[in-house]
Amino acid sequence: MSAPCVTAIPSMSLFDFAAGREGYYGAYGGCFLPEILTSTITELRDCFRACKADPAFWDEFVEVMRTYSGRPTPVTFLENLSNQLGGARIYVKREDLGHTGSHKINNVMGQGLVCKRLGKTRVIAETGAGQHGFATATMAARFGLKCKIYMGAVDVARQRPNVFWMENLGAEVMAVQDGQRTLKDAINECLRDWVTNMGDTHYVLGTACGPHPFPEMVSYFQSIIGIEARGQILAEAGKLPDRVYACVGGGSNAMGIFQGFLDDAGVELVGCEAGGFGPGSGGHASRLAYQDASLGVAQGYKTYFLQNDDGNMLETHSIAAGLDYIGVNPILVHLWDQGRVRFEAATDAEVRDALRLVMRTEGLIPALESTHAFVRAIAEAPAMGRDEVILINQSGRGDKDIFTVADAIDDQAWKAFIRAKAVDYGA
Amino acid sequence: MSAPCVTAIPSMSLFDFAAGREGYYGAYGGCFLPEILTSTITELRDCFRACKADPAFWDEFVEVMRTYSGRPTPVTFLENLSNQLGGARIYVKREDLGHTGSHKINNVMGQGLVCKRLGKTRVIAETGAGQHGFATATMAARFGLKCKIYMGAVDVARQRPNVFWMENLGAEVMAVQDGQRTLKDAINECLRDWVTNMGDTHYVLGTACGPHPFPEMVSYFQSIIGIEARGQILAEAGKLPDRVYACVGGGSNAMGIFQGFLDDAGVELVGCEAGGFGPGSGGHASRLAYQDASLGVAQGYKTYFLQNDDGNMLETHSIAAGLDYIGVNPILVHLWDQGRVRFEAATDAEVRDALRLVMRTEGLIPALESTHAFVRAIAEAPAMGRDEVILINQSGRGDKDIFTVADAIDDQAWKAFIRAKAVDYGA
Amino acid sequence: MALEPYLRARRAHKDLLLMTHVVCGYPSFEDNWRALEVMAEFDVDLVELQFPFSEPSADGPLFARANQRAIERGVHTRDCFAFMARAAARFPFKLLMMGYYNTVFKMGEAAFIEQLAAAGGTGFIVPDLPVEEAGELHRLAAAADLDPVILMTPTNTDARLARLGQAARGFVYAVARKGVTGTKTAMDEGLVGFIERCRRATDLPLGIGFGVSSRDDIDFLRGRADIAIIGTAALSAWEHGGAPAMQEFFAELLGRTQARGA
Amino acid sequence: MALEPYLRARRAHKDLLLMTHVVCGYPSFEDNWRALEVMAEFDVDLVELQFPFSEPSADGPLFARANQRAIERGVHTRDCFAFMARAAARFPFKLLMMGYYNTVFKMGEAAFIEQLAAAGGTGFIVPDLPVEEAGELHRLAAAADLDPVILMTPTNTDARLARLGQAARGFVYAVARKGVTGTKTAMDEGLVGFIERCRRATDLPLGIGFGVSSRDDIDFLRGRADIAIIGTAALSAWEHGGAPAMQEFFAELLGRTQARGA
Ligand SMILES: Cc1ncc(COP(=O)(O)O)c(C=O)c1O
Ligand SMILES: Cc1ncc(COP(=O)(O)O)c(C=O)c1O
Repeated sequence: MSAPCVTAIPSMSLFDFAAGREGYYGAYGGCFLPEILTSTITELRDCFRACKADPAFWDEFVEVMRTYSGRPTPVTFLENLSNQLGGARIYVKREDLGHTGSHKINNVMGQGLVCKRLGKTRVIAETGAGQHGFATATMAARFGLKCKIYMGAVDVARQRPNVFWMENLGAEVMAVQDGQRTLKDAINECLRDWVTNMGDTHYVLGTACGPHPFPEMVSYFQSIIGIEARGQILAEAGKLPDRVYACVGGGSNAMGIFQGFLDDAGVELVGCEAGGFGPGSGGHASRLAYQDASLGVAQGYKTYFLQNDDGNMLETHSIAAGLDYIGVNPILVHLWDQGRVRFEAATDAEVRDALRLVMRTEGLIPALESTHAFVRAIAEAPAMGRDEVILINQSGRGDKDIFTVADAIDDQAWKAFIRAKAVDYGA
Repeated sequence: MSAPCVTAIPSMSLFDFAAGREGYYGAYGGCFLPEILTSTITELRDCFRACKADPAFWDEFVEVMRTYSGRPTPVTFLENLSNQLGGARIYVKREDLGHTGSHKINNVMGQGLVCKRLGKTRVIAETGAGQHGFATATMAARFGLKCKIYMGAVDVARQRPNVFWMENLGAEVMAVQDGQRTLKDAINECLRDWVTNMGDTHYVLGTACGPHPFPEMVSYFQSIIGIEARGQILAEAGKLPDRVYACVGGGSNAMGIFQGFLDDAGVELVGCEAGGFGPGSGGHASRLAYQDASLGVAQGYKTYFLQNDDGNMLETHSIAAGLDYIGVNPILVHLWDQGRVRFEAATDAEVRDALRLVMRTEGLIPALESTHAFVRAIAEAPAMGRDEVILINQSGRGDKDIFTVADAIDDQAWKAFIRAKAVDYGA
Repeated sequence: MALEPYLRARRAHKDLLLMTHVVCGYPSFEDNWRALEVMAEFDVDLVELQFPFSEPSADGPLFARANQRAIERGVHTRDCFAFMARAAARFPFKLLMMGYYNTVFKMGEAAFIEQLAAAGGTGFIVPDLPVEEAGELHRLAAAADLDPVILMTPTNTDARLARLGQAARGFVYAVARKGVTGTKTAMDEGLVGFIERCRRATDLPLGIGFGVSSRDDIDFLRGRADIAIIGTAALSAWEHGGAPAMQEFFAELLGRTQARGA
Repeated sequence: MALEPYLRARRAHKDLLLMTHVVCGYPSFEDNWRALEVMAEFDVDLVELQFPFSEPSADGPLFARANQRAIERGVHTRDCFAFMARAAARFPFKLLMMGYYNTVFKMGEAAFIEQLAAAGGTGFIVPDLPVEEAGELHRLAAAADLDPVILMTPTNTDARLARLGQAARGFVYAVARKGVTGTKTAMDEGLVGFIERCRRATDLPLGIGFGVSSRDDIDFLRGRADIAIIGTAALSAWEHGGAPAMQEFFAELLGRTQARGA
């Protein structure tokens, strides 16, 4: 039995905006950009509207994802882990198996198609973990676009393998030295590039954040995850999941899988944020699960930000470079307000333990980002019944995290290997 | 349109052995093992026979591959590359998208199922590039088996990332210090382990080499590639391919894809070996395309080996750790004898160039092994007609090769990064 | 006096007004004060006091780093208002708050307007607040006699410029080119055309900013615009050599080499 | 004299024969020669001369490395035959070629038999050549009066042992345990049972190898087997201290401590 074909996306009343409230989800979202970008963002919004209204566009997108990226990705039953925990039956949606190794490819290929409709020849993107940059560089190579990736200098250092491949794919990678030198600063640099080069350049924002229409557009492309997953879990588990877990950095993979189940009232949706060192300013990147964030407007949209009383952003921290972001998808905040999505945090230490468990029990290596979702599922599964079903979104694979994981578990053989390599390299 | 379901394997007259010639393909193959393994290999042969005769077994295998590894893998049309070369239309079978990143997972999950039927609780495997060891460690974690991986010390050094993940998946990795300290020596160590522990241990041989029934069994599991690919290329290209290219280390991915087209007389099958520094003893691993190999019997089977006049094996070399092997699948030698498979070699330098081209033109990062197949396809495509179709088997992804590729292209930023990391690590 | 009449009055006996820029607390409030003294010396008409923000995505590298350093040095919004109040009491030019919307949003629009008025500011420039989102803030500003300065840009359609013109008060800040602050702008026919489009969209005085940095630029703008807006170039001079370098810069810019000895 | 009658003749006045092992050219042919002298001194009955092979997968680490070093030192098949010829002419014990099938295959089975006979060998042990594949080689050997020594192992079924027994000539090499050469074997009831199974499958003299290394082992085998096969333990002694260490080893093994001073 082969996985179901994706042929249509569900009607999503979230995106039926009231007059004058386009791009708003409850009190969140909007579009706060310098005036110079008004025509560019309008052009993008109109183009995306047209794409969305055109059924052939979605079909083209699905076809690209099928032939280039191997969609549909499967849903895997974790029998060993389920038995070991003794509670709910745990299933995993395998975005790690997509081309370039994460769900980021869905968004990027979709925006690539939009970019072609816009007639633009150059793309820029911010990246944190490097997955989005890697995916964008890949898309640009495939679609014949020029490509420049902005990446915080801190992230360049901790995600070097991704930088290496981006460059080899023909992208220029710019290490951003301003601010905290992480994801948010890379976004600022992208906005700076965009206001200069909007004539030929599309900004491929990597997560469901930023000014309208990005939260909607990124969610739209990522919804392919949830649409597939709903059919698959029905087929594999024989019922809808009781809970769906996804990690939340900007919120794109979570929006992606949640959209498959938004209209199923019985399905609890759980967003898992970066708990880092635990609650308290500067030691995590949890906007909703902890109490350290407040409403603000930055980087083009209104949402909860980790900021101080002056509205200046706090330091963030996570073991996972891709979760280490100050803001969060406004749609998720709205759904959280409404009690539709529950938010939890997973600490670095919990992530380390869960990663080890999942590797040894099931032969999966989730990305550190995705492992946050595993942490919460593993914590909650034992108290659930054997007849209950959990679905985890494994947003990416952990290969890219080798340096971080080796550091985290203090792997001596790895360190010795790196020291020896350094000697080869003239250290 | 979704990729076709796999429900049956074609009848393969290759495996209808004449009486007294079981395990032979023409003059090649057989089973040359120490007497102590006779009962073990007989038990394995009988168990595999029973599996092969049981249609439910293949279905179970396909189901495992679907839900755990994301099969079917897609076929991707390389429009940019085809246009740039101006000849045949080039398609790629995407084994890089399987779980753990190469076709090795097909064989390993299949042998895992056989191992369970045998009632054994421990697996051992040799590995060169580390892909097979990585896949075996993954399978062992998933199937709850103890696992020990033998890997030549030279390969441990050049494929450290894979070693790291194998260990984290719970496998013990043993660096083999004997011989040339590469793949062949790891095979010897596996045989040594096996003759000691055959009671509870299955030897998961990683390629379609070694004593009967391994060449047949590995080919059987890998045939899923060719079966899928035949249906897919018919659907995508509207015709059978004119030529199919696959790299040949031991020969498993080549056998895998070739089996889909063996009965299609019009499809030319091209095996691409490691040309290394070019012809001449010790500088390559090309058994058939160059003239440096001769018939011999070692590591349990009869085939062409890179050996000297005394029957001692030569040094081999390839930029790709997974191609760097002295022997070659006996079935392919037989098909080469019969003129059914053409053999070519790709040099290290050609591989570097082709990798760069494919990355930049299509956003694909083939493993260095797989890139050998791209080299030959790229060389031959321009002289073919626009109406002709090429199918390349991309047996794996290149992420694992980051150190090798960085070395090969002398990437200064990567080297600086490694030097800085080494300082962090107390160098 | 409100901004527009003030500017018109100055413009009556000066062919090109001057607006300059200070990032509050960078390098320090003492440096800012000394810079304002220099600006007063050169008869500057209007100064933007930038309230530092951690995500200054509309600023170029020089201002971005200035924002960041100021925050690192512990500059808070209340310090900026206090500085504005001291400056308003001491200097003849008018002062505008310049900053990002989150600074306003976080303190609350009403509180912002109240404190800005109390500090003696005459208006504000918030480049990331589009007019669609500015309704309430503009109402509160009008009630407090504060002017929201609106930016017009070369990428805007005429219809959009008209819309911006309707919302603008005090003067219009015309952005001379695409991009962020701090790079060179070509003073050419394109700019002339853009100025004409802006004039058709508003009767307010017109300031030209982004990349105005040399005496040639000033000469080009004279007769075409009402206000030359000098940002990065002045800060760059200050970073290069403090008050003397800034004096030299303004003297050169305005063709008053004698001012140096003054 | 062919192997079987030779062994039976020796066995008539010796309760346990001894077969030992040398890896040709390791550490050197000179060392090999000196080792053979020591073996002769201790009245060894039979010596396996191992022809080095690059993939010695049935050998344990010590022999594997010895094979490898010999090849690295440039030892060729022809050198091994030449050494065998010299040894056959000089020493009283019989010599067997021991090696992997590829050595035989590569030179051709007929050439191999011819050269082995010419070098004065009496037979060969090729552990990776199963009886199913050995038909032609065994025929050629029989014609040349050379004996193929067959291995029996504890994992073989009785039916398989019977089949092996039919092919065996000279004597049968019974492998005392699973595993490769060089690790300790438990001399216990299991081994006794295995020896009995071998006896039922063949009337040939029975040698026991793999892990025979101590005087206790020898004592255990006396009366149960015909030949004790000493491999790794002797090489290990040589590596430890050359000829004197090997002498000490054999003296200890055979309970002839007096031999030392000889
Ligand atoms: C594998 C993976 N998962 C999750 C994320 C977080 O992003 P989002 O919340 O948009 O899914 C990232 C970001 O880089 C990622 O690489
Ligand atoms: C990606 C990849 N391709 C090809 C090979 C070569 O093996 P085979 O010829 O058995 O397919 C390897 C071996 O490790 C590999 O990792």
